[in-house]
Amino acid sequence: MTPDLRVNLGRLQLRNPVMVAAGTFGYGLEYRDLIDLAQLGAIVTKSLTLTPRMGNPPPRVVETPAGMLNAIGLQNDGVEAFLRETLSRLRELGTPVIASVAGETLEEYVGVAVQLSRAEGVAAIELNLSCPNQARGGLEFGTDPDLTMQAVAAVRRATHLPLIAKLSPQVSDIVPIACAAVQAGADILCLTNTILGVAVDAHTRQFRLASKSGGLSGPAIKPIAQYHLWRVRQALPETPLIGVGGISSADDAIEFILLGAHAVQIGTANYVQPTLALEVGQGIEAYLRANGFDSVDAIRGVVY
Amino acid sequence: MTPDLRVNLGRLQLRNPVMVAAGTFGYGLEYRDLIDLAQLGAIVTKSLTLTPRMGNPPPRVVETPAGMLNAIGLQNDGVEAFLRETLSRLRELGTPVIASVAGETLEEYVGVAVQLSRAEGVAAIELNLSCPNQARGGLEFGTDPDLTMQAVAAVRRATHLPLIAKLSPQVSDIVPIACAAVQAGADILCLTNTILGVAVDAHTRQFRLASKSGGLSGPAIKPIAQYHLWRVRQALPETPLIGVGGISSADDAIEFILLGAHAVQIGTANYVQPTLALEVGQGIEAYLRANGFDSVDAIRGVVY
Amino acid sequence: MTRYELPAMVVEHQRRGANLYELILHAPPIAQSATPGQFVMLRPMRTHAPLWRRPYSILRANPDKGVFSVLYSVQSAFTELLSLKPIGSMIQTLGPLGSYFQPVRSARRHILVAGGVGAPPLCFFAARLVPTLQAGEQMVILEGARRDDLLVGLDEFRALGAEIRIATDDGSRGYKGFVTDLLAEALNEPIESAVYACGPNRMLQVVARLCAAGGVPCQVSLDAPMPCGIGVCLGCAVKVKTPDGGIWYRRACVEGPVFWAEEVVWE
Amino acid sequence: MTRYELPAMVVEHQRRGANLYELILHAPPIAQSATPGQFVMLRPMRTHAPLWRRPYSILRANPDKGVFSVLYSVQSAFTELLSLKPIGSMIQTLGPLGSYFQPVRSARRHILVAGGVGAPPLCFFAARLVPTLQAGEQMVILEGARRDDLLVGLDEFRALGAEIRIATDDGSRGYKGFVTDLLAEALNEPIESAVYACGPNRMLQVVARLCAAGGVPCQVSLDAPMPCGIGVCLGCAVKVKTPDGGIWYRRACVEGPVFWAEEVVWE
Ligand SMILES: Cc1cc2nc3c(=O)[nH]c(=O)nc-3n(C[C@H](O)[C@H](O)[C@H](O)COP(=O)(O)OP(=O)(O)OC[C@H]3O[C@@H](n4cnc5c(N)ncnc54)[C@H](O)[C@@H]3O)c2cc1C
Ligand SMILES: Cc1cc2nc3c(=O)[nH]c(=O)nc-3n(C[C@H](O)[C@H](O)[C@H](O)COP(=O)(O)OP(=O)(O)OC[C@H]3O[C@@H](n4cnc5c(N)ncnc54)[C@H](O)[C@@H]3O)c2cc1C
Ligand SMILES: Cc1cc2nc3c(=O)[nH]c(=O)nc-3n(C[C@H](O)[C@H](O)[C@H](O)COP(=O)(O)O)c2cc1C
Ligand SMILES: Cc1cc2nc3c(=O)[nH]c(=O)nc-3n(C[C@H](O)[C@H](O)[C@H](O)COP(=O)(O)O)c2cc1C
Ligand code: FES
Ligand code: FES
Repeated sequence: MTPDLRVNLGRLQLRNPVMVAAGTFGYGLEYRDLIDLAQLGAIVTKSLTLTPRMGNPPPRVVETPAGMLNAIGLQNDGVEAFLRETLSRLRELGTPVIASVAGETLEEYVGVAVQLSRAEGVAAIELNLSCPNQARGGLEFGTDPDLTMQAVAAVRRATHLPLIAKLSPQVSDIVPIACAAVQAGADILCLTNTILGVAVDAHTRQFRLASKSGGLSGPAIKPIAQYHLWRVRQALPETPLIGVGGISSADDAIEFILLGAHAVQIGTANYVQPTLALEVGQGIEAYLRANGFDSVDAIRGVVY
Repeated sequence: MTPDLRVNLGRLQLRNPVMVAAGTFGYGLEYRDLIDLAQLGAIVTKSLTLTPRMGNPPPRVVETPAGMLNAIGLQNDGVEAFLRETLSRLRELGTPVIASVAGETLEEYVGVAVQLSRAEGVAAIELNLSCPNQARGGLEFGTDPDLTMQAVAAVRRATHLPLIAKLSPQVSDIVPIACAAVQAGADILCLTNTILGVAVDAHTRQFRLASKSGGLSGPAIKPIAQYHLWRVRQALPETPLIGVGGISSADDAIEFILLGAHAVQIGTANYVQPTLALEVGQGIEAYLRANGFDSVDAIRGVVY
Repeated sequence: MTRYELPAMVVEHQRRGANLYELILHAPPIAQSATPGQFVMLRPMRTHAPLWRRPYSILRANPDKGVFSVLYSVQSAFTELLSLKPIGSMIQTLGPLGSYFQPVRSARRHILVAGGVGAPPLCFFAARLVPTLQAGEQMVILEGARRDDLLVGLDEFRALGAEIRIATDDGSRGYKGFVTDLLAEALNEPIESAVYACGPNRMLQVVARLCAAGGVPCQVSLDAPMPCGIGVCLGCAVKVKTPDGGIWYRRACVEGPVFWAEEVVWE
Repeated sequence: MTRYELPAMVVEHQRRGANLYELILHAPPIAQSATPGQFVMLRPMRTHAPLWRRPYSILRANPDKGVFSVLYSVQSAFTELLSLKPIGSMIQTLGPLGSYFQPVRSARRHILVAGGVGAPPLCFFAARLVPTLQAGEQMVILEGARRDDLLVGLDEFRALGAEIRIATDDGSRGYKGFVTDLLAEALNEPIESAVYACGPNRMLQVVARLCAAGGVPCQVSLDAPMPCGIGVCLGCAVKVKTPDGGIWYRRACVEGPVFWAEEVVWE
């Protein structure tokens, strides 16, 4: 018997639980020659802003122990160019496209979301709440329950699409933030984004990133992302969750599912192994089969 | 010219900036046959509680990518046994002994601090603010400015010794917490302690720690600890800082100093290389010499 | 008890079976002071991941040549790295560490129970025990593994002329079933015995129960995660009964890895 | 442009100098399509730290035998691991990647400027360029390093019969000073030149300035951190002037590593 890999995250239904994370897979098309994109559960685009953004000066990335810091600065061609040039080609793949939305003001979030909602072929919107809020001195939306509530509510009013709120791990207690997002109308929570960090070069006596600080991702943060996911799962047992942070093997993904994730996203590890997302899907299937489970649902949340 | 390795953290003066971190060096004596303890800048004891604590059930530790989770549960023989059996032997080394204080209530913190202050040979008290506060449902003292203020103020009234507040990295913004600690009378800040995480065994479908969650330490967290230290340094340029988190080489330690640390502590890496703390001291000296600096002070905070 | 932290040179590195390697290290102070049941902490390279050193039981030691060896199976990143170390390269080594097996001199029969990769310390113990056996004193090896090709140390035991009884989960060699079944049978034989065991903790728990039921003195070498190996991290805690009837944690790396089975609180 | 992701077998792995190794890999599709200046991303083992694969320029490629090689110096954990890979083992490989050196056919003299470990792509370029040189067309190699024993690829250049001018920082071989001094001198000679350079970015910046001053066409291969190597992470950004006179970031792994020097905004 072939285990059932399909997962339902409310209105968002996927053929398997393995997606690629925002900002780590380009617009998706870049990988076309290396893997069969049609086998992915979903593709999350890099975060889109209202107008094109040039991004930060280099160096933008630095390797750290079992991780990396990035300060790409949301370089992207803007939502209009995405809709005009990329979306239709992505749509041909038949793989659900989740559009990640970034903004520094509520208006920007809403502006991007409105345009995406009018287009054909966007399966869901993922709200990147790790963006600095201009009006609040750069405080990340996702580190404050009120800001989270405002951002999610504003986008909720602007779109009929399934709405994913992607939370920041940079918090003492993620539960109030998660509750605020759900109360404001998020259908799904995605946890988590990167954690702020710096790296210094002892020899040149300079920061290793031109922007000084950046977001930490990769295997190093897996225990932290899993901790937050587990806690949200306890507090909000009904909300579909997407786990992301440090996944680099099928076992890593299975751990997130055991802790309560409906689906997972692979980020940094795509760089190291472009075919990983497919292998993770196959690995989950093999795991279910070997352990006599008939579906992903059967193992979700059994570790609590 | 031999560079001057001495550092002054207000009233706490050390012959060099390299200490060993609380809970990672036993009571210090355990390493006696492997390294010359007299060459350390200071020894921080494992955290002491008012009464003996048995600690958590095993498994208490698990390796994670470039890090580890621990849930030792503050196993220790209590402050009285420490004063009776260990302190005098430690004192003979001539190395400053910093006593780490843990507690789940204000009274416990104060109780331990009072006993330590009466003893001969304690160079400073380090307040472990990552302890769960019983009265506030287990919220860590160090994740809330008010609780931090209360704990530091209470211990401040109870001791004349230099007081180090060891902060938690489990926060969105560490600056208000750091300010609260200093306002309440901390002489020195130590950043940071471990970050909460979990690890799951996909094959047994269980948490890898008996206590489920634990504290993440090791190279994986270095970018995070350095980020917090850097931010506190900007906000509180006058306060002596101790950097800790993921140091496993002289370069790592130098990075913390460049970001503004007066001294550093080595934790997890002691396990892997018991002689590391001495090598880091030698490495700092070699670095100063090679780059023409005459003291540790000369490079402190030059990256900002 | 003296411990040494030193770089040891790889003098031999041989494949000893499917996925199984013997590593011979030159480290005279360790080779000279090692006692069966003790272990070393190895660090093949300065890597951040794997982060910890890992403990390996000493398989044999030759004090004259100043060498000792360990037997390991390649399982994951750490042992993969270890297997790449060429002859002549150095491995940072700390040891000998921990407690050791103590021959029970009152016993007429010494039963060594080995499960899978638990065999090495018992090989070393057997090698040191055999020359000291008195007339009428015997040694028996009970060894179990999942499959035939996962049996470890048989050559070593055989070289001592020991009696060996084998169990495999799939019956591919010897008795089909658990090695603890062989132990139950052996303990039924009317001869005063002592048991020394190393293997998965689940196996040791059964060994302990059988010995307790039969009033047979029993020592077990326990597996525990070991970040430091020298008693400072308290990560390797084992729950034990204290002499005063209480319960406390002991360190598998200092008070262990070899414990009297009756001390251990199995859960 | 086709890229291949495959496990490549180590067919040869030789020490080529102090700390310097040549690794020959069997990967026919890569060997057949590689162009000088292009690189591969290598992953010797599945480790979490080092996390990223690393880029290595192709030193030479033999399409008939289906092999290509890279030359690397052991610097830190990654290259240490790489150096342990035995003949017969596999290395996960992605390539060929990036842009390549384009011979400037109008030039009478091709000046290849190599700094330290920047030499390999220029060796490959030289090897492909020499057979295509017309009468009256020359090639000169300018190579610099800190010390004599850090000069890379001299054997390769010599085997082509190329003219080689050497600079070392400490004067242990050739001119004492920077390779860019040699370039300044060469550009003073009255012959229409084109420059192709690879080395530390600081050196390339000087090369670019000298060429701009002399109106000499110049291609540089830039160094940048490369998490992915295939254009998705935007980590390897290089600031460039766009055709419409604006400023934007280009990816060193796709639009580079070889750029026209005049395009690059040096800062
Ligand atoms: C005192 C002592 C003596 C030892 N002596 C020896 C010896 O002589 N020879 C020897 O080979 N080993 C010995 N070990 C074990 C050894 O220390 C390592 O744990 C072993 O070599 C595995 O190393 P690894 O890093 O390659 O694999 P690890 O990464 O540690 O993992 C080993 C395997 O088990 C899996 N795994 C890890 N944790 C769990 C878990 N909780 N549940 C299920 N699966 C898990 C992993 O996925 C992997 O496949 C000893 C251990 C102790 C405590
Ligand atoms: C397109 C391209 C082609 C390349 N081709 C080659 C090649 O053919 N041969 C080759 O050997 N290398 C090549 N490299 C470099 C290579 O990718 C690795 O960076 C190099 O091998 C070092 O690897 P490592 O991981 O061992 O050292 P790393 O850990 O990456 O560090 C290298 C050394 O530099 C130090 N270091 C790291 N960052 C800094 C910094 N910011 N400032 C000062 N010091 C620093 C480290 O401490 C270490 O000593 C190429 C790079 C690029 C982008
Ligand atoms: C280079 C890079 C760029 C990223 N860009 C985005 C982004 O645009 N929007 C977003 O929501 N997350 C972004 N992320 C975060 C990832 O989607 C993911 O949440 C995070 O990296 C943790 O997962 P990982 O450890 O698997 O990489 C980025 C991460 C990296 C490494
Ligand atoms: C096993 C273990 C036990 C620890 N016990 C204590 C403790 O008792 N008190 C305390 O303040 N910090 C304790 N810590 C935290 C360390 O002192 C240090 O702050 C942290 O591990 C980060 O540094 P590192 O990455 O160098 O280990 C412990 C850490 C570990 C790994
Ligand atoms: S392994 Fe650290 S105390 Fe035993
Ligand atoms: S290395 Fe990722 S885009 Fe170039």
